[in-house]
Amino acid sequence: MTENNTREEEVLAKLDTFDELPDAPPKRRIKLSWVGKIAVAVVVFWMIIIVIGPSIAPYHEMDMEGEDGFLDAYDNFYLGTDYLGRDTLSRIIFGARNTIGISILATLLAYCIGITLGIAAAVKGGWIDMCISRINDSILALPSIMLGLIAIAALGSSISILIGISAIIYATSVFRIARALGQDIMVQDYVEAAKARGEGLWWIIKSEVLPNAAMPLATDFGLRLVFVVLFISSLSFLGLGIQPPASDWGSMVRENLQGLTYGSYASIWPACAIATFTISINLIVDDISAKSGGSLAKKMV
Amino acid sequence: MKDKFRPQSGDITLSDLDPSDRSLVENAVKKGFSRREILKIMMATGVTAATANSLFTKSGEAMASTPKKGGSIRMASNLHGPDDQLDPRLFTSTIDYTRGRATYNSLIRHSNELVPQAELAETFEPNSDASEWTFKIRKGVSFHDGSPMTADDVVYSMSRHLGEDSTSVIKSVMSSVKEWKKVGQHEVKAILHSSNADLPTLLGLFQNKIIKNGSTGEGNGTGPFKMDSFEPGVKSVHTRNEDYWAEGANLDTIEITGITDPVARVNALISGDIQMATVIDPKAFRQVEEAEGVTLLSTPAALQMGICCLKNTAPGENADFVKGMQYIQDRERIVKKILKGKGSVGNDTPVMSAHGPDFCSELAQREFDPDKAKFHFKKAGISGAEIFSAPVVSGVQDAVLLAQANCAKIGFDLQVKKVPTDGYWGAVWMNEPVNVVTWNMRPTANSQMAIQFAPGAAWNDTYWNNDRMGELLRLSLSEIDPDKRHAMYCEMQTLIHNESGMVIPAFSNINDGISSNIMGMPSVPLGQLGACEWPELVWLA
Amino acid sequence: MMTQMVLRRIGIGFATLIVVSIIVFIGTSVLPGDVAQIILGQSATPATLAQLRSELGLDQPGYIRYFIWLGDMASGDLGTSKAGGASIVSLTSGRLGNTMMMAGIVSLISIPLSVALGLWAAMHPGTWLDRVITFGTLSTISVPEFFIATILVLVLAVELHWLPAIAYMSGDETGWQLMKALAMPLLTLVIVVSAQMIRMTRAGILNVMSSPYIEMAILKGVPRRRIILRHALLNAIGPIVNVIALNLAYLVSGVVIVETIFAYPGLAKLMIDGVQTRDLPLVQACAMIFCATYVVLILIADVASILSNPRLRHPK
Amino acid sequence: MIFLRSLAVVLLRKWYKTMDKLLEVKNLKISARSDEGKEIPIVKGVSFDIFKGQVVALIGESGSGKTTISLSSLAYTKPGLHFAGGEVLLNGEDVLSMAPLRQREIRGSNVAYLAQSAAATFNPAITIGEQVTESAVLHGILSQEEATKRAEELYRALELPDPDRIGHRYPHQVSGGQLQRLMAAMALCGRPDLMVLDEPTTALDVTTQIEVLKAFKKVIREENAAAIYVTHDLAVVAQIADYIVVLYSGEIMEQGPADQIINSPTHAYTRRLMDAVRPKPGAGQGVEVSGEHDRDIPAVEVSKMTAGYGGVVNGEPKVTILRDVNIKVKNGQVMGVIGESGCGKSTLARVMAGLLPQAKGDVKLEGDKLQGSLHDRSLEELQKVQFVFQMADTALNPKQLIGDIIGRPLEFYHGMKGSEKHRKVSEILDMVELPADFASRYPMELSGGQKQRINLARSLAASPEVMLCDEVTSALDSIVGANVIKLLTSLRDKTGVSFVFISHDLSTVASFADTIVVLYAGRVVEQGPTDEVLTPPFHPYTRLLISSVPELRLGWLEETMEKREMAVGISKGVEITSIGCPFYNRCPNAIEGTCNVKNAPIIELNNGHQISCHLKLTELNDVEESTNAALSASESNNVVSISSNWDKS
Repeated sequence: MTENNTREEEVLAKLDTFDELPDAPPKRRIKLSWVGKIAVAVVVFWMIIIVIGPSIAPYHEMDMEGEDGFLDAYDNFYLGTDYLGRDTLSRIIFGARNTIGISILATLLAYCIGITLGIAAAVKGGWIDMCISRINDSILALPSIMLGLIAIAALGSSISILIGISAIIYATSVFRIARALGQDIMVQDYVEAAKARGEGLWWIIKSEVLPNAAMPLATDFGLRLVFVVLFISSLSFLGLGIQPPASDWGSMVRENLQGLTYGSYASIWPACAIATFTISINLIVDDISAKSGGSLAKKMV
Repeated sequence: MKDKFRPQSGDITLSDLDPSDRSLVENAVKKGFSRREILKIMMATGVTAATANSLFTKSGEAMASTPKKGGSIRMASNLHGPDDQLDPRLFTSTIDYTRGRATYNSLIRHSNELVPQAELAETFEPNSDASEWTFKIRKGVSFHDGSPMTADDVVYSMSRHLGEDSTSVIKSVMSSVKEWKKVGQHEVKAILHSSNADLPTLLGLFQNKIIKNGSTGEGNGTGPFKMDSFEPGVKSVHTRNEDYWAEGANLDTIEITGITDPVARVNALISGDIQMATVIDPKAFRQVEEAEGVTLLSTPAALQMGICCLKNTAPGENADFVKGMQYIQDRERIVKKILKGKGSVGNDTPVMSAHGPDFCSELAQREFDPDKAKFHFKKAGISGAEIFSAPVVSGVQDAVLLAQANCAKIGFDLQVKKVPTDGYWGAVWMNEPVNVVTWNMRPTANSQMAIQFAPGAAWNDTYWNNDRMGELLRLSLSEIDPDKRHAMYCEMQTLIHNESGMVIPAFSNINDGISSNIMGMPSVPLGQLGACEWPELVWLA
Repeated sequence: MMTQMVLRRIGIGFATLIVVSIIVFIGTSVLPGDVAQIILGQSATPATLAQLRSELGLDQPGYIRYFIWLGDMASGDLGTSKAGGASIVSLTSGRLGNTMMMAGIVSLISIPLSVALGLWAAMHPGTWLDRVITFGTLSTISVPEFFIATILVLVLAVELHWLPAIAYMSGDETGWQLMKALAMPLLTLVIVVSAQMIRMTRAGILNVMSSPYIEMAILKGVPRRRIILRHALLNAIGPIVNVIALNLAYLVSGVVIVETIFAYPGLAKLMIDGVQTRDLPLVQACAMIFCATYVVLILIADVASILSNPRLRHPK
Repeated sequence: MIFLRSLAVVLLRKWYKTMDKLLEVKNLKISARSDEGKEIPIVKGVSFDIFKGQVVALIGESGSGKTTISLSSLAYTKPGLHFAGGEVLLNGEDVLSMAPLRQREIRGSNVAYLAQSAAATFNPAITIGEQVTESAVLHGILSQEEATKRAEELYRALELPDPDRIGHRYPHQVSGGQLQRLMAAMALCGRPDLMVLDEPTTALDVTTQIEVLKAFKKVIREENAAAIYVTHDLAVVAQIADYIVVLYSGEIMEQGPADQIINSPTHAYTRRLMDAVRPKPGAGQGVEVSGEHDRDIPAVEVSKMTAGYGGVVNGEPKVTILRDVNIKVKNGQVMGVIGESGCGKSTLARVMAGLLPQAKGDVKLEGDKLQGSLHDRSLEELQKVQFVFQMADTALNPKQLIGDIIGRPLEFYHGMKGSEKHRKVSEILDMVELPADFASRYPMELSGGQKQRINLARSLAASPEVMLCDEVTSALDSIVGANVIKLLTSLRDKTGVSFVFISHDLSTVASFADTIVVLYAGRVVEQGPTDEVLTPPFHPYTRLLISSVPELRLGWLEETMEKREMAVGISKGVEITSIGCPFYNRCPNAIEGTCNVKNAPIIELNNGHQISCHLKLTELNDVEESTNAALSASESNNVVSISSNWDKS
């Protein structure tokens, strides 16, 4: 009975200090499965390579020091040589810079364009929305390789062009997402509240819309990045990719394919490089957007 | 490949030879060449004298393995598209040439040794100063639609290359002809502006096909094959022309298609989906050589791997820059590593051994010498340059990369701008200060040099205008005395070697892949697959 | 209300088509060199160029050519190829047939396959087979398609000689032969496309799976199968159909690389050739076909998701 | 008659008690696992029994674990939770330890679940009929035909409109109240032994709630099913439960028979709950105003105002929500606006706030005219009128710190910066009785009540003249809500801010407002000082509202149901009319030919009390007779109800 009373008092005390139990659990940090952790490790690894690559590469990407083309690993050609007798390892290391670096830049640019227009369309609506959306649709409707081909044939294939064209192509999908997000954030009560307060449009976008759009966009970033990597590889396949002697993984796969038939791994290694990077990114994204439905689905009988 | 002869010098059978040499011999024997000629030819392709001798004794076999009729072949070219043509005067690619060769005939055709031979013309005679040529036209030749071929058709066809409003690809090449005149029902006359001893060889050009009067070709020719179907950019099917004027083709049908992707082309060849593939990439040589049932045909040719430094602008106008570019070329490595041996070192002139006696072998070979290169670049006061490159000939891209790597070593910054082939000839070649170029081999050293280096010529792609050069080109045409003639040619090649803006580190062989049971392949070095002469000649073993 | 929405979509479609034609036209007309230049290639001379240009009507200013083209287009005349001189209808019709056949067969195989696998994976989340499917598809979408294609060729054609290395059709194939001739590109595309669709199906379902009515179904003792196939799928149809539509569009217009590798005479390759030969009418025609396909497919998808949504089907 | 039945029921129940237990919950423990993988107990050893035909109420506030416990009877936990101990015996068999397949069998057949929000728990893509019958058919209890037949019977029993066709409709095509009842049908279709009702009426308007309650009670009795009734509202519990379990944070505070808990609660927490239930609204509840803030010009005045959505064509918007509204808010006073969902309460507030420009009429702030749209209002005007949103969790930007949320108006209106701003923020937090360190938290880390306080604090920070509070308590548990009201009262006294307090809960309004405006279908049907409005004469609708508010005593529901007027009033929903009295179709005293064609005149009564009705004052004064007299008239025109949900769209 006595401890019952004390319990009672506790409860009442609690009620008086309005320390109620939170409805939602406190903000949970992104938690990665072990797979996710490995994936992160891989991505980090490549990022490091990008930074310190050139200083650790045994050769320069353009050096043709190998005895011959398509050689298996020997003394300090740890992954053998490519069809011109260049060191595969060095080229992969240098290639990281071009392939990933360019893709990241392109994706970032795509996001700047996509988000700006997307939010603008969502916030302004009306004919502005209409115009932007139509143009967006038509770019979507055209096969991206085709766009790439035309753009590069017209403007030549410099790294900046590559970045530009991939950015434009992938901005379209970013635009769609950003627009959708923007539209349903704009009708949130807290935005209404800001409007009622008399806040300017810019302030609303900057401190109400963007912060709330950030996370979903971030997860999408990974996927876009992968697409850009693959897109640039495809361009390389058509011989429109990054300019020699700069090595990029896509064209490395491409130019050494023939080696496969007589057991040269010169095209396997860069392919692995692409795969490890893109798969890791995808795994991380999957992990972060941990399928909310999954937990409920597990309860099915 | 040659090595395999050395051990057993004594008796090798014809089959031991690789098809290119084999067909060489076979054709030679068929044409009843003298022993000396055949030996000469074979030496040219690098066969040792001993082998050649012992071979010749066996040439009886060559006669023995007579062609047999029947069978069909599917041939895949490297380029095709909606712009595939049936109009000879607009032919630009191997696939057009091949269709042309199967469907039409010309007045003159080339032998493997580049000797002009009569085809629709029975005979051809120049007048005294070779300013007029008379052609007797073969009788009893009829088009696929049955109508007989007469002088009118010839005059019509040949005149399509002349005149202001002609869109002929070879308009300027044929410009030395003033007009074509019908002399009789089966005789025509070509009246030239100036004398030209080489006219017959010009008539062997792929575009000089005889088509029906008033037509634009449309696949109705006098050739060994009739055209069944033609889809631009897809394929064409041809069946043997049974009432052909000559002994005619051996194959029943040929399908001509294109596979643009080099890897795919080789894979298709190896897996037997196609029997002939043009332009094998050096990367794939080993694959083709090692594969069962397919053979790599490699014909030495003056397929130049050229770098044009325009003389009318910087940096090309500076002679030392050009010298630098010439010395930085690691010619040996290009031939060994990039062309995998299927090519020959170039000496910065478009003429090479395949051109026969007119090649100036005594001209000292320019070697790879970074220090000299460095010296010249320094002297020129140029620290870097930009070179535009497209895959116009196999290995050229890589050669440029090699040069770039070597330049980097001597602190010269050579920027490579890789551009797609489409639009290259219009936008880059002859426009950008430094660019790559190639030319199909021309039958004569003169014509070879004339295209590029005749002062003011339409395609003088280094804008190097040298009057002496022009003079020599003219004189050499009518010079009869071998020694004088050779001297002239040497002077021209030396001029180009030293003064033009041309860098020619190497010549690529013409490399094609065929399945091993194809016999009687021609080896005319003027184009892929024996300059597309094969349809009428080959048979299946 | 529904018809309204559909009509609106159609209108949007047309707008898109116009914008596309303009984009393509501008895009192609800024390309260096023109069709004449390409035809004559290395052997061009100013004289011959000028001559050919006027023959091909390239000497008129761009916008005039555009409107001429637009007019012809409206009257159903696609014009003739500048490069080959063949009529574009004849050029494209065959290619279109091929492309459609390929896309058709691929989707016949891959759509049921991927929807089934996607559902299965969603039905048993976390099981090892689910993991296998997830990782498998993930890996597939993570490597360049030309690599997949080449590996397949090397193994199945060059090494094992089971299948032809290129999709060469003499035109008289039937049924089985045809399938064999096309086996390689089919296989490649099925793999590439299915991976995408499986992932999306699974994601789409799992997305719905978090909603309260699914929990309710569980609490009603509804078996897993029915939950997925009736309760979840009905609500996930919209997104799934959309993904399918996008993939079909890709099969029609985006398969350049596969067509190149297998030398398959499809429309996408034709368009690339068109660009490379600066054959404007051809490029325009292809672009229009692609864009139209895209628009139609998306339209179908939209209608499908409208139909699948009772709120729109039965407005109050 | 009904008396007899309920009597019989009581007897029956006594008899059942002797029967064996249906459900036994023994020392049930449920916990969650945190990211770090450590166990967080949610339910800490709970035991209680349920007998056949008995309704057991689990009562407690959010976080008390009541829903979690109720779900255990279906052997189910929300994702992230798991059973940590104890057992749940259904007919003597432990459901927790059953094989999954067996668990699936009992779900829907032995135990059925009714979720809080039917709107969310009905599958939008499947017809109601299929969903209602699904479980019964799947478990092989009934064939599809039988099930459909039974469903229709249930629809009738639950007094749903056109029972034989409603099954073919889709969830979005019927109103919230109807869905809630359809849920019951869904649960009952398979004749379960036990029903779990999770807050089934919380989301509903009073008039709807009472009808749903009535329906539930009826069917539960008829089916003599047992039920677990989960709620936080004692008044509701009192009407429906036989046995009550009081929970707080996963522990049982007190349990016992309904009458004992209601009439003689022993545990302090229970008493606290009871206090939170406000007495029946009536005279003398309005708080006396301290005159200090009085000024003659009203803080806000709305005159002849018409508003709605869609393009405005000569003063008539496409969809008219409010029609010809005239109201005054005196300085430092609280005006309560009461009405059912869809009556236009929120719209009224939005118009005043400038979020929705009115189509006609004026809004005056302290005598001077306010522009319709935000953009045309001056910063000062904006600052003086503050809008407090209904849903705190959607009204607070989840990505902003509390400090920034409250700080923003300070710098925006008053240009405060740095330490000054910081000080002010903690001042305001103190004002809303929250510790200063909350400034560094995110909304997510707060409870509903706390969020609502922040929501208020943000508006306070603007130091406004008028605060428009839209349903600020309706989302909160009773105790928390009561506390918020306390807070508001004190704020009003401290700051002298005038309030427009919008709510669908009459008793809340009554306890807080100085004047009350009764809105119905976008029109003011009655307004005046609280005491006046809450004492006769009533507008018929006001009367309906007042009598719908549940009372905290057993048997209230039955009594109320006997008042025939309810029978008429409740079974129908709001209908917007442009002419005539909007309440016409639900009014027991409606005069056909008058009420439905002429706009009702405004009857002026003493000190500003107005009623807009066609009836004579006398009629309005004495209730019952007139009702019965007019009944025949009203029954002749049963219009099928149309729920109105613009404020959702």
